[in-house]
Amino acid sequence: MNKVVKDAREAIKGIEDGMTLMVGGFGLSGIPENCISALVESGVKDLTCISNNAGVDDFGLGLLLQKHQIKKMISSYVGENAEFERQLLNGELEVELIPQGTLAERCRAGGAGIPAFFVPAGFGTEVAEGKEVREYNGKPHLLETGLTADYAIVKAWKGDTHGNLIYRYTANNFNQPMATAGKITIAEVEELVEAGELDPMQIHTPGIYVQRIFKGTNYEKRIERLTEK
Amino acid sequence: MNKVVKDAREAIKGIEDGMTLMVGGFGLSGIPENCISALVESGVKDLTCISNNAGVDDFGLGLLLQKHQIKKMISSYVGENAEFERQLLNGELEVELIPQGTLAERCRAGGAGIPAFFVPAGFGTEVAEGKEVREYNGKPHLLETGLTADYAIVKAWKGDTHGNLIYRYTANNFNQPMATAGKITIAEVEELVEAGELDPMQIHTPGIYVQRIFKGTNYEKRIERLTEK
Amino acid sequence: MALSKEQIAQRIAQELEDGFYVNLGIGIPTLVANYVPEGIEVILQSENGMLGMGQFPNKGKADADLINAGKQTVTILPGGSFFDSAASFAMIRGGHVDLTVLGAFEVTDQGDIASWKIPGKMVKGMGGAMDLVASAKNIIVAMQHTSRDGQSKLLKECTLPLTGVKCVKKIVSDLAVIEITDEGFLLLERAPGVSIDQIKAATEGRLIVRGEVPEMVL
Amino acid sequence: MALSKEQIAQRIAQELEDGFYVNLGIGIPTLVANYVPEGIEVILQSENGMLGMGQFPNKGKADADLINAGKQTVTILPGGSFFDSAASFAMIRGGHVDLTVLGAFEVTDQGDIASWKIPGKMVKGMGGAMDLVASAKNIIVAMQHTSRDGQSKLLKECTLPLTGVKCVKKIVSDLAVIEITDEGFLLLERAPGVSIDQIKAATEGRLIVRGEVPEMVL
Repeated sequence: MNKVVKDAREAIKGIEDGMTLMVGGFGLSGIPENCISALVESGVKDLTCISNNAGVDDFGLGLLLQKHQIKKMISSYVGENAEFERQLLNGELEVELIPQGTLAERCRAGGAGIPAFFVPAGFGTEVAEGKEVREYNGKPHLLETGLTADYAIVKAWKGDTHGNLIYRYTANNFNQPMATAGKITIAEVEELVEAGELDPMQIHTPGIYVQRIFKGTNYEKRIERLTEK
Repeated sequence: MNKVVKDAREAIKGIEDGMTLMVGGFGLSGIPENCISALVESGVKDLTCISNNAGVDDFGLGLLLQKHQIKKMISSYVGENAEFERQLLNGELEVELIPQGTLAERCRAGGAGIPAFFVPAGFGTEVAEGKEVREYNGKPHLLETGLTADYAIVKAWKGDTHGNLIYRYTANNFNQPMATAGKITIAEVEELVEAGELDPMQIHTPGIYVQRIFKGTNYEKRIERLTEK
Repeated sequence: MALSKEQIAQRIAQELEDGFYVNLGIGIPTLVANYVPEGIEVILQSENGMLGMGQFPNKGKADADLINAGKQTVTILPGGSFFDSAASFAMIRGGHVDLTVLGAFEVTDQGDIASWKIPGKMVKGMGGAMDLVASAKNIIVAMQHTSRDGQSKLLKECTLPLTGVKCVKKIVSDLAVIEITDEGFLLLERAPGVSIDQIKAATEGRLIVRGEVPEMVL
Repeated sequence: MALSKEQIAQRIAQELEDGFYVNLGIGIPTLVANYVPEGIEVILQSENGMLGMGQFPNKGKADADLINAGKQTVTILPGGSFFDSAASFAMIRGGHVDLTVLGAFEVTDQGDIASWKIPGKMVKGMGGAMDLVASAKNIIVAMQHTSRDGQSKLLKECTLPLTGVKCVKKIVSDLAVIEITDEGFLLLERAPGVSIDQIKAATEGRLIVRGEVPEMVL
């Protein structure tokens, strides 16, 4: 039951052109830095990336955008970088925008075997176009579907050899729901320990969801908006 | 933001005849012993109880059954006690049986503002009667609805004055999803600490879901099936 | 005189009640946290996964793993908790947050809101705004009453793409406090020194003026 | 000779593969844990909220807060984890458990299963059985081939209320190992000393016998 791989390069083996990836993180917080670098290096292209955001010009998924490796982004908030905007306006990049809570729940649902569910978000807006509407509790709801991905790539704080994961502070964000929804889930962690060293009551992502795990290196953990008192 | 009440008697104030209660626990593990005793003492009746199980003759919800305080059970597995069986066969008690995973998800959905969702469990069985069927991924699914309750009553291991909860081992079970689905949620805990003493990364139920909390006393924690090596 | 952004935030802060769980949007809403009335405790929810959001960190103490929904570095208060994005929006969608304060480009007299997209401009996305407006029990919009060129932003119908329909309960603008009722914008308070006529002129949607309309007390 | 319950469990244990996450039902399936082949590591899921379920506790070490789905006191192994019931069935429903072993009253040659209710007898409920059979990728049923009075339990149609339809992949009974195929029950192995005719006589559903059918090796 040892799921440890050597490094990011080994972890991303099998990711091919045209695949759909879920990539954890919110802004630049909790993003799988090592795997993103390895994907850039691998040159894999035509990726569909399900990720709440799209990074900045020179960090996060922005690095994959720079190399034109992404065909489509499925996100709730994008465009913190100029290259993204340029590709979008030129028609080089597709974008599907989804309300953030619906996106998170669609990932959770995909992992939980729930193919569809009703939510109120987006009713009456362009998000509702083409979607089934049904009223519950006097309020119209949209039918949304569960999402899965060929690979889910997440970043955790601590992990063990069984693939159990613990996230730190708000770096949890989309990592936890996405970890459940990959056909193969890759986790990179700051600290990798033997099975049994993590408290079984404090696991955020049970190892059953994780197929490959490795200790990442050289985390930059860039701050997008430094605010201090 | 202090949600602490004195004891179970104070905690259950407002629970009236005919109300619907969610009661946490699996078997006799993780059941809110203090609140159940207070409910017995209060004499409140015609209750609908959403609870995975119905206790045993002289413990857990069995104590409320003995006093004929329960009108209807919504559960996945019941009848570990003779009184339950007697009342059911005499038509004194209604029972609605729901697959365990569907029951747990219906509680979670109720708390999460998801009024309905599709699951495969129960298709082709009597559970499917009257339910909408839709095929996803080549498999028929049933449309199930979210559940809420007038009061949810849960038992946790540790809690703080803000209502944050941590469960112990498998005593988590239905307590966590049910805690989210009560219009009012009451938590009884073995250990009650000041806000700030629990690690914010290890909270199972954030305080936003809990309206009343108290330190329980005299926990019996009865074992239903003692098995040893 | 029209309110400053800080004064809009200050007025909104008067709507807070002890024990409220509150989600504050980016911009003016964020400032509300600076004016929580004495004796009242509110808990801030940040939709990226935190309850009990505190102030910005002290110099040198910022942590990349501890940010708010605006991606600013923040702190957590005692009694707070962290959770994932699905759990966070479960909280929001389930109606557990007592009050949501957010900005808007336009609001209608039925409570529709447009706040995320200006056609022709770069579309950045709705983030969590659609989830918040569709699910919050109580939504207050912090906004300017008119655009820079004097066009009303309190309308009969939105001209911009909608974020949500029939959801806004109250508006605090630089000119007025307004409640959204079945009959339209009900004028509750005027900004100090601002006349009813000024507010009427700045409001395109149905404005209801009943009796004396007091000035805000800040 | 027909297999004992222990031998049925022993034969099922041969189906385990290294790294499998497995859910074992109450009764014979629970015994499978005692026969995990050397060199193979499997992780047991208990649907009340645990991965990495271990053996029964040592004498005096039982804990009321640590039980399995059969409400027996158990232990947890290193690398295990605890979670709530919704999370547990998310795991099951999402297809993350590799193998489910459970008991049954009846199974049909299309893979339908009846296992939870006998009309006229007290109905205790389906527990997690319907969720498990509807979602597991791979389901093995551990059962007696016939009832005490000799009636076949491997049928064309179930006579008892169903737990799930077209879901069982394999049966290990006291007489045989059988795979459910589009054409019916495919006989894979015989219990030691049990003849094909005996199995035929005990099977009401369509039984397919292809060439030599080996005896089980236990």
